[in-house]
Amino acid sequence: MFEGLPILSLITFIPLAGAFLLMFMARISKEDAQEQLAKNAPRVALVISGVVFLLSLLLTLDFDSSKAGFQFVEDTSWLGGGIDYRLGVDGISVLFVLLTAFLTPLCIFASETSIKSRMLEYMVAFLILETLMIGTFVALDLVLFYLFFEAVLIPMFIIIGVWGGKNRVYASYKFFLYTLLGSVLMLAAILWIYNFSGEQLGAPTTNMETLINELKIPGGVQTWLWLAFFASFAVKMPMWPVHTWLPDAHVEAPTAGSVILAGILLKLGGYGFLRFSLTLFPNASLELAPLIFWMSVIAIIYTSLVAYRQNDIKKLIAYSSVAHMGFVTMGIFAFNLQGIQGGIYQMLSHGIISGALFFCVGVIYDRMHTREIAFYGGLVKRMPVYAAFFMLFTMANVGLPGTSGFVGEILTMVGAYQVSPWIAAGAALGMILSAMYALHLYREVIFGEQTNEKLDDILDMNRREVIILAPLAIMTIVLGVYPSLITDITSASVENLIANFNAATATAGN
Amino acid sequence: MYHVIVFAPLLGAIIAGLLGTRFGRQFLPEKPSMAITTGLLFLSAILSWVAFVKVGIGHAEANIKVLRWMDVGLMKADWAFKIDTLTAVMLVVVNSVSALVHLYSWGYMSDDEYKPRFFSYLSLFTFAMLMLVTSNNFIQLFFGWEGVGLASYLLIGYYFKKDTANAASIKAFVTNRVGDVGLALGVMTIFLVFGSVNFDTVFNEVSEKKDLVLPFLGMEFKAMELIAALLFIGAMGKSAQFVLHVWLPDAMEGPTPVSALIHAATMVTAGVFLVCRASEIYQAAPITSGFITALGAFTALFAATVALVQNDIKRVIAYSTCSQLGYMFFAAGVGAYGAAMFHLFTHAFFKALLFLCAGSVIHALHHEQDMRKMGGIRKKVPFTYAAMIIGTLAITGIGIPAIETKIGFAGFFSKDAIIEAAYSAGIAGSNAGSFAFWVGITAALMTSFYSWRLIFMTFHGKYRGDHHTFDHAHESPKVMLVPLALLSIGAVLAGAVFYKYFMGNAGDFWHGALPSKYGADHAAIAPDYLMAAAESASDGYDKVKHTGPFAFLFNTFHGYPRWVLFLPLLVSISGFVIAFMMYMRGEGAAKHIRNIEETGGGPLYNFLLNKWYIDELYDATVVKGARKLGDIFWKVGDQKIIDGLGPNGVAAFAAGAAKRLSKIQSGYLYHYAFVMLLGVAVIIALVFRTVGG
Amino acid sequence: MLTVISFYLLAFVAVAAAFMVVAARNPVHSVMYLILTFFSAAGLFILMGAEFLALLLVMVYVGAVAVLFLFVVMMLDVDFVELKQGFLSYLPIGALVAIVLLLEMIMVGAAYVAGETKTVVVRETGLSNLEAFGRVLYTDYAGVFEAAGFVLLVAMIGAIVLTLREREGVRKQDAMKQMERTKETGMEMVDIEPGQGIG
Amino acid sequence: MVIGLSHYLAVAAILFTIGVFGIFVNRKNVIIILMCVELILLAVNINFVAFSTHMADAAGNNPMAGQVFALFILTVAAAEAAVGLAILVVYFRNRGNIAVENIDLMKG
Amino acid sequence: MLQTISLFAPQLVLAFFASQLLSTGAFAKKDISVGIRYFAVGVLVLYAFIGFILGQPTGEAFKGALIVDSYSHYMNLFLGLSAAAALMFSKSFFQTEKLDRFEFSVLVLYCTLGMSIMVSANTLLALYIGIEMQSLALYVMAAFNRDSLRASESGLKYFVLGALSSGLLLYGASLIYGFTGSLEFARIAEVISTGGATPGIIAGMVFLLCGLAFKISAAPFHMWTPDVYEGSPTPVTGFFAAAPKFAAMALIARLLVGPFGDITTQWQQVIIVLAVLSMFVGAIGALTQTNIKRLMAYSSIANMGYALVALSAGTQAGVKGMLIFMSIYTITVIGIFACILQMRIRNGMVEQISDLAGLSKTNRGLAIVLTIFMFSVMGIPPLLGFFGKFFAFVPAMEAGLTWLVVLALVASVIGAFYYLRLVKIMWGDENENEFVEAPKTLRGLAVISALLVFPLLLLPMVSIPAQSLISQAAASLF
Repeated sequence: MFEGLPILSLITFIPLAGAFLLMFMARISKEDAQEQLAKNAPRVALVISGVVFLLSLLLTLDFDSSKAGFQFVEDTSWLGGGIDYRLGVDGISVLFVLLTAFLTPLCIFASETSIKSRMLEYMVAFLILETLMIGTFVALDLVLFYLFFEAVLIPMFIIIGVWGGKNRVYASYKFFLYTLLGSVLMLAAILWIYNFSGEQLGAPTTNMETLINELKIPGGVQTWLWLAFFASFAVKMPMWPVHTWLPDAHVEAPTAGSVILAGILLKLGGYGFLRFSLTLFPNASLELAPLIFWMSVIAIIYTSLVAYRQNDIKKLIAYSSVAHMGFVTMGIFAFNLQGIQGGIYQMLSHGIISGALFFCVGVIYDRMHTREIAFYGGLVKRMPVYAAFFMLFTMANVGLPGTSGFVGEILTMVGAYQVSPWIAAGAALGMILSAMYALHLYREVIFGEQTNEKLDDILDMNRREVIILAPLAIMTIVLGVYPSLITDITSASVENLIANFNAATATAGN
Repeated sequence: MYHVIVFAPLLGAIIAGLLGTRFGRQFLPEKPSMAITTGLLFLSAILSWVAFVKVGIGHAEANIKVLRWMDVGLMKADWAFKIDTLTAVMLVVVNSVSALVHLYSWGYMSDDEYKPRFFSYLSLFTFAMLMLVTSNNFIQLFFGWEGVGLASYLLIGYYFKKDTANAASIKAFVTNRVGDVGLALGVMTIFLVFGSVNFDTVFNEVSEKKDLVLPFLGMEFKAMELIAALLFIGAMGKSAQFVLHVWLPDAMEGPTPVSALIHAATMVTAGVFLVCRASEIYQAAPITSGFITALGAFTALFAATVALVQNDIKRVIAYSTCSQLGYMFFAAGVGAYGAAMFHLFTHAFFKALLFLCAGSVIHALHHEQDMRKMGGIRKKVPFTYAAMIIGTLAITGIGIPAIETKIGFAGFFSKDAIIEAAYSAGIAGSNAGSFAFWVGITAALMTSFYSWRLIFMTFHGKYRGDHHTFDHAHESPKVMLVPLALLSIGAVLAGAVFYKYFMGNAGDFWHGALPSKYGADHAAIAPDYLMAAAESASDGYDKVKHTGPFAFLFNTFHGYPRWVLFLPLLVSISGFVIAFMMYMRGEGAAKHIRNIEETGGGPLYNFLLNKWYIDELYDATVVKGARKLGDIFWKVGDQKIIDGLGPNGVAAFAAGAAKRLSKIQSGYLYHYAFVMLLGVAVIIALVFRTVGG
Repeated sequence: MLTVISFYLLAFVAVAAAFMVVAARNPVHSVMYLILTFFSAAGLFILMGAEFLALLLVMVYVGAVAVLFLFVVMMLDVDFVELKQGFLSYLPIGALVAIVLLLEMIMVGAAYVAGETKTVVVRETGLSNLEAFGRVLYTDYAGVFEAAGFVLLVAMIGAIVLTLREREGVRKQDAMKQMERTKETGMEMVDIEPGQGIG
Repeated sequence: MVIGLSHYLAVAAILFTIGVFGIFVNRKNVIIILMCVELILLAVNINFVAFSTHMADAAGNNPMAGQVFALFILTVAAAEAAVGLAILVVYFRNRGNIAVENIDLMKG
Repeated sequence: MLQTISLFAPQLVLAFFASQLLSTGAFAKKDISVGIRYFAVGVLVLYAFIGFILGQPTGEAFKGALIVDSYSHYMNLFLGLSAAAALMFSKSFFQTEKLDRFEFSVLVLYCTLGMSIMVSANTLLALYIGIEMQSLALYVMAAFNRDSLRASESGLKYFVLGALSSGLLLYGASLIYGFTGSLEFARIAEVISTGGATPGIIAGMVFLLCGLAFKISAAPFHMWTPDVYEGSPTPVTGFFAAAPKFAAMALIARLLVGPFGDITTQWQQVIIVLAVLSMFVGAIGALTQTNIKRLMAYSSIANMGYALVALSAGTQAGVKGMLIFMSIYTITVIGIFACILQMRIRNGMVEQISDLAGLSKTNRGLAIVLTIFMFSVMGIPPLLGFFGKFFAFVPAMEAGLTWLVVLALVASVIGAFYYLRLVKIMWGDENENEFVEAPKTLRGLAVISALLVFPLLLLPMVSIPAQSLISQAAASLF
């Protein structure tokens, strides 16, 4: 469909171009037109991100899921010295592109009313963010990947720092520095690999395909490099015990920021594990998988228990995100089809579900400007529609079969079980705990007698909010009922990944 | 047809849920949504009976694929129906009871303001239950399993304003989840062992993998035992077996039709269904089966003891359910799957009947559930009274044993079949079997006692509550009475009519759905391994001939000593007598109530009243523990340790370093010069150290 | 022998005077000691056979730089500042670093001596020191010489920029103004009324 | 006993150290520091001259270069002194004294 | 003859026009500082490009005192342009502060002349003269606001410590001269490669490096930097931060790989010590700063550390990495100072970081531009600062200095904190000050360098020729 068209570049950079367009419009418009412009900015942004969504939908449809390799590859010389501009998608990344393109318009749409100041800048930040996120998923060059991966921090920092809540400064710093520290270690590893590729392959390169297929990194170094990459991805995921930035960031971020944070940014870590750790350092991955397992299980149980004790809605959901990401890492490092597919599935579904949950929080936050659980109660009477949506997503979060959350959880657990029953059992314990905290939240917020007088005039969801949540609800159920939509696309790539992994670990002889 | 059976309730749920509730601006008024759901359910129920006949008698099993579901490597699970007799039985039970409960709810919920929501939930539940029973693989079973959990959560918490209802609903869901985790792990183990989650594949390969040994949680297990045990944990959760039973009594917070549907007839029996469904595996897992027998028996006893002293009418019935489920499990545990299913079948009718009657009483008394405030209302609600008597007779198992013509109430046949199965298992050498047999007898005594106690406290004696309420007490409307009538018929006839089918006396009813090893008549026979043990044992039970006045009791009938056949009836009657003595004579119930109020009851009484303090125990350990642990992890782990040593600690350290550094940057020239020269001196020293000069 | 005595004498004076530059309380004395150091150093230069530089040192340093210092010291009228408390406590560590540095430098020199046996003196090439300078300064080092000129220019500009102040009300000579003066501008015919004076 | 290169180097080193020492122990006034700088430069000059006059007569060695360098150091030192004193004067005008201890307006 | 002249044409251009402008200014009747400034800018631009105009001649000038190669051409280009930029943004500041004097332009020209000698120096003597010419001009410029106590104090500090560092440098030069017998780089290299590294040479090298480390304000020779940055007039600080640093760094690179090319292992240690100290002192020291100029001082200390990391590899790639890093840093710093100079409220200049509060509301353009710079200097991709660091650290990695790279990266995370604070204050805090409209030149400069720092330079058509230019420059040293 897209012969000769740099479709990935288009998808990636259209939002950026849109951001520039907005800025340019702001620059040339007169003082009195600024307000009008700010009003229209979300609409412009919505159109742009909508176009991107359509394009990526077409991309996904046009994607040949029977092939394991990268498709729609673009390769242009860039910085020289083997560092080039390479884009491409395989079965794993194409879906993340789609997810990003899917969530962004919703976020933009949601922000139109919930953001009260500096609308234009907000939209610009969001569009830039979209470019960077998509770029991360389509980049096929290590440096290019790092570029996007890291650059995401900038708009996110600004989004949290400017439009965040009371404690936004602390949160944004913590978010930024935490993740930065993680990723600079990865940068060091990238530098090492770049250099090493020069030694081993004759010419240094950061072409991911070449590196994955040809580079053989010696065992001891693999471990170090793996740890360096791990530092970055673990923080992004976030895995216990480097998760503490997430609750703070979530609590302070504006609704759409939280959605993106939970929906996409956390996935960068998991994506990185799949893309790099397993392919570049298979032996180290195998060797250190137990570490990941235990960290995952601890994350699942620990953060679930912590979530149970939260009194801030967003914090609770944030902690639950950490727990759910534990399933992802656990699945990925099971190194089998079910585990990895499940990990991917869990990421995608969590993207939708947690995004939706944060939207849900946003709905009442916009009305009452508090996220205190104790403030609410008995909302179902005044907001039945809201209660229904919230119920659906809560249940999806709990991992009820029939929702997308279940598929990911069960697959990852099945995958992990084949490696270690202990781990699967620990994760299964998380299933119980997730029910505990999620239902606790639901009960406290939605059910019960409405005692707070301030809630007397709270309005049910308006049309805009329904429009935002409905697609998410539909996706939650569709993916829960027909997961092959996703697994068919990813299977070839994942099988290939596992085959390569097994080949690499088998030949290493240890 | 099966599509319709399964999806009609879903359709009803969606229509009522989306269009009928305020969620969708109420496009449909109340009545049409109720009518649609009920109508669809009746359609489903009728078709179920058709299917029952077709499959049970015509053996027209079917395997129908609906939609692809999970397909990841070997992990293939479709949305599909496996229709065999087992399923057909469940379809009948589920749909019939559900349809009647729908109908009943027209009356019971008449003054509720969210009726479409209620009906939607009911239908949703039915759908989930149907998915559970029709599943052809473990994953879909799990879907149904959790689906009914969700529906039950929604229904228990239906009165969302009531805090107790909310707490109960969460308790139900979470406790069920505990079981679900076991089930999930079991499914994973199955996948690990068999490389598949399809029933057919798995069950066909059981014999091959029988002796496989698996490491699990640091120990070695036989694969089949492990799978069986894990699956049973799931069953325990759903079927409220001891340890995981705590949710069931609390679940009575939900509206009474819900209790009838979910907590008596359908959902709670899912565990029994699972064990029967996986009977191939349980056959290969004797240790676990023994455990199931013992635990089932214990639950039967435990729940019965608690039921003895409860004052809430619904709670009594709830514990009774719990107890009856124990019966089913120990039947399944000794290998009498047919008997277990049979009891499940009959129990569905009379327990639903009892609940609906209780509902009728509650309805009549304006939502009064405390039996201490009832009494003597049999004249006000004669029809309900009659139905309840029928139910009680059914549950206590009244019938005439040891004759060829089948006469008796439903419970008589099924319960006796179970007790006999346990007996024969015990004879065959299973300790758990003999334990179950004696416990079963004891529990039967108690069952009879508390059932009649309920009747006497509710319908007889003097009214002890608010007289205003009593004056307004009235018989329920017809929509409620029709289900009562239909269920009463079931409670009377289900046993006698279907006995021969379920127990394998009329052709190959199960047709492979359950292990088909039945004796000539009456009750199941223990599994092969027990039989082998029994045959090798020297003193068979029928070798010694008894004489004397009661000799006839020790003669055999269809291979069982007659006393085994008579004992249940005997204890049942004894129970009635004791209850009558205590609650009908003289002041009866009123005296007891006063007595307890004055003395506070003895320690045993309180122990039982407080359900063996199991809830308190859980509260003190699990619930408080989780809270405490959560707090520790949060406040100490996250905030003090991770943040304190991590970001905040580093930030503080950096700030400290910065302060020190800025002190060095004093502004004085001589300090600056000094630092420079110090640098020179140090660097030279450093370089020369390595040069060696 | 004479060279040895002169060396030690000059070296001692140079070092002692240098020390006094630092130690003297009166800045004027410091300058004087500085001049003494320079003189002794010039003597050392002569001992080594670098007569031209010795002379230059005296002329440039003593004649120009030191005088400049003296001038500034006088101009600024610097007070005697008493040593403050912190000085003594600070001294040992300062001295320690200085001594370490000194040891390091001497170690380097010692290494040189160990490695080098033959030393020659330039004079033996037959050229006078001045001649030798003359041969290279404007040929080999012409470019650098030019650059040094610019350095001086920069210093001059700098000194002027920083210190020159054109104050109002100060009489000073303006050559251009003087030269541009004509009879017409320089002279004004005034008709003075008797007894009025020039008003 | 022959006075060799190392003697001169030692003198230079001592002068250098005194100069350095003078800079960081001097708390009196800035002008002393400037003088210390001159001492340092003098030490360097002695070094250069000593090296230049004691240089092995080998190919590639350039004995005159050291003296020429010293010459330029003299020149530049003069220029430096001029600029330094100019700055000092400016400072004095602003501050009213040149005590080293007082030059701490900016720190941290 | 023409060939020879073309070799030192850059220096010639500067010297000639500087003197011309000096005399023009001195004898002009009116204050013509504005005209002279523009003329000087023109001269600097001419100087920057003349090497390229003449077709990049290579060779030695002034009897081997100066060497002209691709490296010096590249450096001339950068020095000229950044000096021109600094001169441009001095205009509005000096005019509003009523300090405008033509001598400033002349001093900048001479200073640039000194720098051009530094980057072309081929003997220790030329090196010294170049450094002194540059330094003397800088001392004067630091104290240029002679009525300000701060300015004069900063000039004084700079001068005293600068003289001390000259002493160190000279002492090193004398040792090297004594132990190699020559001042010429080529000869020194020859002696070292044949005779090996004697303690004298090493000591000389260390002294020399210490003297030069002062010029790039590498720790522990950085002490002057914050005070001088704070006290000097802001445009002068901007000038300090850009061209002289780059020139000194280039000189160090030339020295290290030229004469000392054979004792890499020895100087590597020195450079590593300097690099590590600089990075951490810079990063940590900046944390508590409230004055934006002081902050930039610490930032420059840290950045010099990163540049030294590149150099520590001692390879051609290392020099290339240093050049890329310093080029990008120079662009960034010019932009940042153009922004700082725009911080002008009704009462005059402000320098406190807190004065930036709410800048994004009052002056969105400035805020965006400054934000871009901050993230760039933090080293966050896709901004150019990241690539500076990337190319600076690759060679160190190649040389097996993995731990150094990791330290550098950690330091850059610490450093990120205070840049973030700036961003936060601009975007997050409530505004207190109304900034007055900045002059066009400043805005233009800021925007141009922001655009450069923005990944504009990453486009293949820019990055590849630029890289080849830099590679060529780096290669010419070897």
